[in-house]
Amino acid sequence: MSAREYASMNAQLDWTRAKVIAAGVDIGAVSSKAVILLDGQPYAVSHVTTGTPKESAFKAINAVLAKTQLELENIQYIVGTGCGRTQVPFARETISEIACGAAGAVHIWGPSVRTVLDAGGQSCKVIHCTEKGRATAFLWNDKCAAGIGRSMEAFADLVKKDVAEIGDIALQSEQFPKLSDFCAVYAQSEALDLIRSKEAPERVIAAYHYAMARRISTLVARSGMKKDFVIIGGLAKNPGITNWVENILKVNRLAPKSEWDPALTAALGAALFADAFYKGQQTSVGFASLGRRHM
Amino acid sequence: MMNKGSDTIIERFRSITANTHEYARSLQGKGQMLAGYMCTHVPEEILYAAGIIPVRILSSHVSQGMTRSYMHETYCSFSHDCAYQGLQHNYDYVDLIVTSSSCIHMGEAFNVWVRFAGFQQKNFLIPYPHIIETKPAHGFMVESFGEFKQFVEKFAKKSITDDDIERAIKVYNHTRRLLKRLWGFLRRDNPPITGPEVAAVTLACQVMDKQECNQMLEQLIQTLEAEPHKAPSGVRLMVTGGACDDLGVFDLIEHLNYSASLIFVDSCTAARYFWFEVPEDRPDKLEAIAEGYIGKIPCPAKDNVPGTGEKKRFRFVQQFIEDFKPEGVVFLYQRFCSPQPMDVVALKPILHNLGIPSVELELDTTIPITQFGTQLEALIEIIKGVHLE
Amino acid sequence: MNNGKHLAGLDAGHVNTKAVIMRGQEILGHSTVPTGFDVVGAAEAALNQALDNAGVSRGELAGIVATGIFRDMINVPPLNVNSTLPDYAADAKGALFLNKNSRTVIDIGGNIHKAVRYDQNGDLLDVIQNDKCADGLGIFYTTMAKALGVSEHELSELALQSTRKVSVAILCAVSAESEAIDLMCQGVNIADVADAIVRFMVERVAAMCTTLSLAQEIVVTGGLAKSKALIKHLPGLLKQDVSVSSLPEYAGAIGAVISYEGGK
Amino acid sequence: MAYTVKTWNEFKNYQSTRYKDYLHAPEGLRCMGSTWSPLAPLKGLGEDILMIGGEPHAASKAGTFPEESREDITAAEIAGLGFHSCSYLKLFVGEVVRDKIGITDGTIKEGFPKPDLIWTTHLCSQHSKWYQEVSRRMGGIPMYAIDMIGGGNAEKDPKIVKYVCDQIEDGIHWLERVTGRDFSDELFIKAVRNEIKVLVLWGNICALNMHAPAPLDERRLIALFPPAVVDRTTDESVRLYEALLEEVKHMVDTGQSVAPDQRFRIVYFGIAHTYGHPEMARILRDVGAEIVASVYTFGTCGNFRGIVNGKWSWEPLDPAWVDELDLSTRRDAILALAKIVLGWPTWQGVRSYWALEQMARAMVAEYKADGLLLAPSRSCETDFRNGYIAMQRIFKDEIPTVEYDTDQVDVRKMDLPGAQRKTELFVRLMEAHKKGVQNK
Repeated sequence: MSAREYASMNAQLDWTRAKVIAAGVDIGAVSSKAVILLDGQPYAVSHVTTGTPKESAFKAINAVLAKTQLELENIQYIVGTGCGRTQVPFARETISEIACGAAGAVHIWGPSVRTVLDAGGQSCKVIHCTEKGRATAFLWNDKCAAGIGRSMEAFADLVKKDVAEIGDIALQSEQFPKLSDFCAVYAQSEALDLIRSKEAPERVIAAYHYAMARRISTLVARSGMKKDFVIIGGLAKNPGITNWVENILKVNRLAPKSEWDPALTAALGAALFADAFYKGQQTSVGFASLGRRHM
Repeated sequence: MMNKGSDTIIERFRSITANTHEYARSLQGKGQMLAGYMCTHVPEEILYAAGIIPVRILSSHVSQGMTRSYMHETYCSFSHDCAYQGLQHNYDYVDLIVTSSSCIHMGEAFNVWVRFAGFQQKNFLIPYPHIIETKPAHGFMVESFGEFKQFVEKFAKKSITDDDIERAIKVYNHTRRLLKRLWGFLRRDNPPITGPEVAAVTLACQVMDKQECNQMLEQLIQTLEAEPHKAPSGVRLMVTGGACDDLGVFDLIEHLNYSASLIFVDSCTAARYFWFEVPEDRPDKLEAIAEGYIGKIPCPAKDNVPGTGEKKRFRFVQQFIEDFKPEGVVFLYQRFCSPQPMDVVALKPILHNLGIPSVELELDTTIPITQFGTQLEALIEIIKGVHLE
Repeated sequence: MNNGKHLAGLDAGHVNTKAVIMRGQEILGHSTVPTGFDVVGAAEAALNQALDNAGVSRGELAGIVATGIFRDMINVPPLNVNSTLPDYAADAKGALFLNKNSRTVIDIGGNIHKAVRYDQNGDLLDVIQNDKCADGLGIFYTTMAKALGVSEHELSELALQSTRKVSVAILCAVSAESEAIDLMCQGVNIADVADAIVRFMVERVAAMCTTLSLAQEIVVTGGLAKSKALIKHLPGLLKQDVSVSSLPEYAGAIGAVISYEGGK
Repeated sequence: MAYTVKTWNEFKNYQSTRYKDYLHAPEGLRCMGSTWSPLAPLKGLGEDILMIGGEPHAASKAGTFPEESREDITAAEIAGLGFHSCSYLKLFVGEVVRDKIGITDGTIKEGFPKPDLIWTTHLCSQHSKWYQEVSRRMGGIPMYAIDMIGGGNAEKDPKIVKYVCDQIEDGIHWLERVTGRDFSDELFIKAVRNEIKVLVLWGNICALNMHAPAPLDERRLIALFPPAVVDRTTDESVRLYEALLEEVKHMVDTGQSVAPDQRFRIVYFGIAHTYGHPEMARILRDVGAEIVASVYTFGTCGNFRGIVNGKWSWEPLDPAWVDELDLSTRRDAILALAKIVLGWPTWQGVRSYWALEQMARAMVAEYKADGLLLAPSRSCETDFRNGYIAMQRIFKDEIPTVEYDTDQVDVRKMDLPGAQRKTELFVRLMEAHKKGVQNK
């Protein structure tokens, strides 16, 4: 999964004209993202590497602010999500990455989405949702299937390849040995052992990707696959993983949208919630039913 | 809300669970013999009748690797942690260690104590049926408990009379009734006590002298009857699964970003510990105890009705759902536990039909607060139907 | 032993390939190269760098001995390896060379760790290797340093500054990583997280070691021996003193040299 | 010159035939369950009993169809079974989920034939839950599980024997109720004698491996014990093992072996896996190291003296004793059956670590072992994992000992790289030990 950092903005929009300026910040285990909406329209995004969550929250929001003339206080409502969401000092509310992932995915791909695979750096979740983007059920990876995203980076280092290209290399081989698809450590250990049996590098890389894809696919199938299917999170950018997941599950995901980095989906969802929260607050309806505990 | 009479009693219970060694030693100071036990299928009444206080062996939740060279890594963290307590000699003060044959993992922990922690000469394994819903099982239990009784008599150098046992039965039944009443509070919409508090009290009872425990429980229940109700409760969550003596999990449920209430815990460290009674005033005491223990909510490792293969525990779970009205269910079980997942897979369709969403949390030595928190909050968001516009 | 001759030892490991150049008892040069897929290329590179570092030309080399998990793979031209020996044998010989009084070596490598007990000649008496779930500790260490945004050295330094004991699940690198990240997300001090990471690793190593009867003196080798924070915990867990050899990651390569022509 | 066992094919066919019958027989009573159970009671129901056993079927499926088995296990996990549950169980449930079954003759049948009843045992925490799940998925097959308690020396503990006898007796009434058939004591008693006979014969065959060279190796033992596991109640199974015993005796008399090069004699604790991983068997064979005794092949369906005045003995029982057994009444037969089944070595270590340790100690001594190989199976809760790590601790200083992870049928959990490394270590340790002993 790519840890490359970037930020961008939509020059067509002018924030000084916006009624509602809302933002979502997603502090993931490997990377942190921020999305700013102007009256619900995507305005600016950022994608940075996570250090400690608090730093990363500022890193992400500052990166996106730097692209615009916005100041933090110009943003009327910020929602935090992701595993570090409680560490976002400037977030008014937090919403789980499950709800945000579903909301973001439906916003990007439309109401036909029913199953969202969020393949992140530390955990994989499968989310089921309605046409309105409401999460109805989810499955979190079991403990032995944790860390697949990050393991891709470690593996890339081991075989001295760039993590951004490794997924393409994985697709160069049709035939390859089967590795343990139970856990990243086993697979890694067996992959290193393949080197001893003089396997070609691209076959070993393919084998590792296939094993991880199979592990992920088992989770998706276990949760029950309903179409349409989309993949979000950092691993959504690894063709080695996504192709094999589609292949194993015998389903085609909705193609990624050129305008949206799938890794930003949960941040977008958080921003959409921020927008809704702000409006709800103005009209004093909507989310009272949430029964939040403010301590 | 602060300084209510109940809070001080609850604090006392909590401090006992937090300092079990200190508490147990204080009993020993009063000349009490102590028996550590590792499974709720140990007929405590027999020990108690001999004047021995049964103290449940609990884990410490401090991660450690040293047990990996005594027990295979595919045994659950609870069994590893309990084994570690022995290897660390944290329980050297107990006079003996007892368990009943049940879950394989805890059996391994017991073996580590016996072989490597100095309990070779002071231990007893009670052969206990693994399918308890049969007539032969009853007969076997009576004989097995009889042998256990003889062992205890020899060990304590004291003969156990029927009256001793009857007294013990009554004391223990009383504890069970009081605990049932305490959990009963959680059926209300805004109970005077929280789920985590009830769970803490229940855990304390498992290491306490039941007489003292009963007095405290009576006080607690009286004050609670008299007390104003606590703040309106949030989403009602029920926990079902395996051994969990880490109260942090239950506290977590009530310290989420949303207000949620823990309203029931079906596990051998909570409801399954006390949700039964031993028939009183029977001529044959051991038969009475056997009958009582057969009436327990079965441990998933022992749950198989011959002839149908039915899981009796499911009847209880469904009854609890009816009585305590959870809006969501949390499957909480030890990673590597083998029987629990076999029940989860069969329970899920039942919950689905009842329209109750659920989440699975795998327990390890330590609690990943953020990950568990996220899953619990996501569950609540699903129950609440959180969505845009 | 092999008095005047220039000899090279190659230790081709899962993660790194190490080379040393020696003459007699004297270590003239050494070098480490990531192994990757091109095991032979890595060995070549390591050897040449070590030669440069020693100021010795390839032609002056009287012989090369190979060890490590990939030893057989590098036993090919152009390396003209004279002989190979198993990694645990090389660890024993190397550890004994680095510490004459040592009788046990604990080697903590990139993918596997092991403990070897040997006699005064460095001959094998008993050995144990890690369990499956404890694979990849060294790789894990690197990964976690990256995750915390620090160097491996800094990770160790951080851990030494820890003031509060927090824990991560002990089973394997996957769980430990997942829970370390969880601690970060809870806002736990990064030094305490680093300490938890290191404690997880050393506990796994120590647990394995206690299965063996460890004979004094005990030497720790392998790349992770350089982590002060990790070594700090070892004596307490083993209830025995341990020392870290000089050039710990080269013990295997040195052992290879020592065993040249049967160590005559 | 390696000897080739003559009766080999008959053994293979025996297993295939049983499975083919279960799959294809137009009539008959289909019974499912662990064949690690007393089987004779089923035979009291008539002469048309078709059986499919859990463990042996799962094991042979994995041997015959490795790739399919991988899919079965995954299918079970997708269906929601635990990632750490028994892999025999998962493979079996996976076949039910996928509704197709593959057997040892190399054929796969679409549609897993429903059993009429499930007759099984409960030993480890998931043993009978296996069939609870199968029953649930097949729409509620009636099932009866016998609690085997476990514990060393169980067959000599009157209360355990009585408990098991009572359960079998109740079970027989249940069988009559659920099938509506009358139970024939005559057929039952005949089956009991056969069952006991086969178990004793197998024990005698294994015990011949005490000789040097050991006539059989682990691979052949694995190939030769299925009939005893699959259905040991038939006259044919008795005939097979009587013939085999004679053949192996002859091998011993003539000093022959299926693997004559036996520089190192290994005692093995764990479920067989080397046959599934020839690369490891090779490491051993190349240096003339052979497994000559293993609790799995010996003790799963074989009986021995067991604990005699406090010490375990792997000496076999006298086959003639079986013929003299008084089985005149149903209760006599139940009693004899309960005792023999409770005496199975592979059950002794379940909930009694000391029995496991004693068995290992006795096996090392009686089979003059050079090394002890411990291979816990990651998903097994009985004698193939329990206590192994502790055993390594205890035995390491006494005899070259290594331990590595395997799994009975889940290749994803088998630690192949580690196992290969450790097998190499094992060989070096045994060599070093031999040298040390010679030097002394």
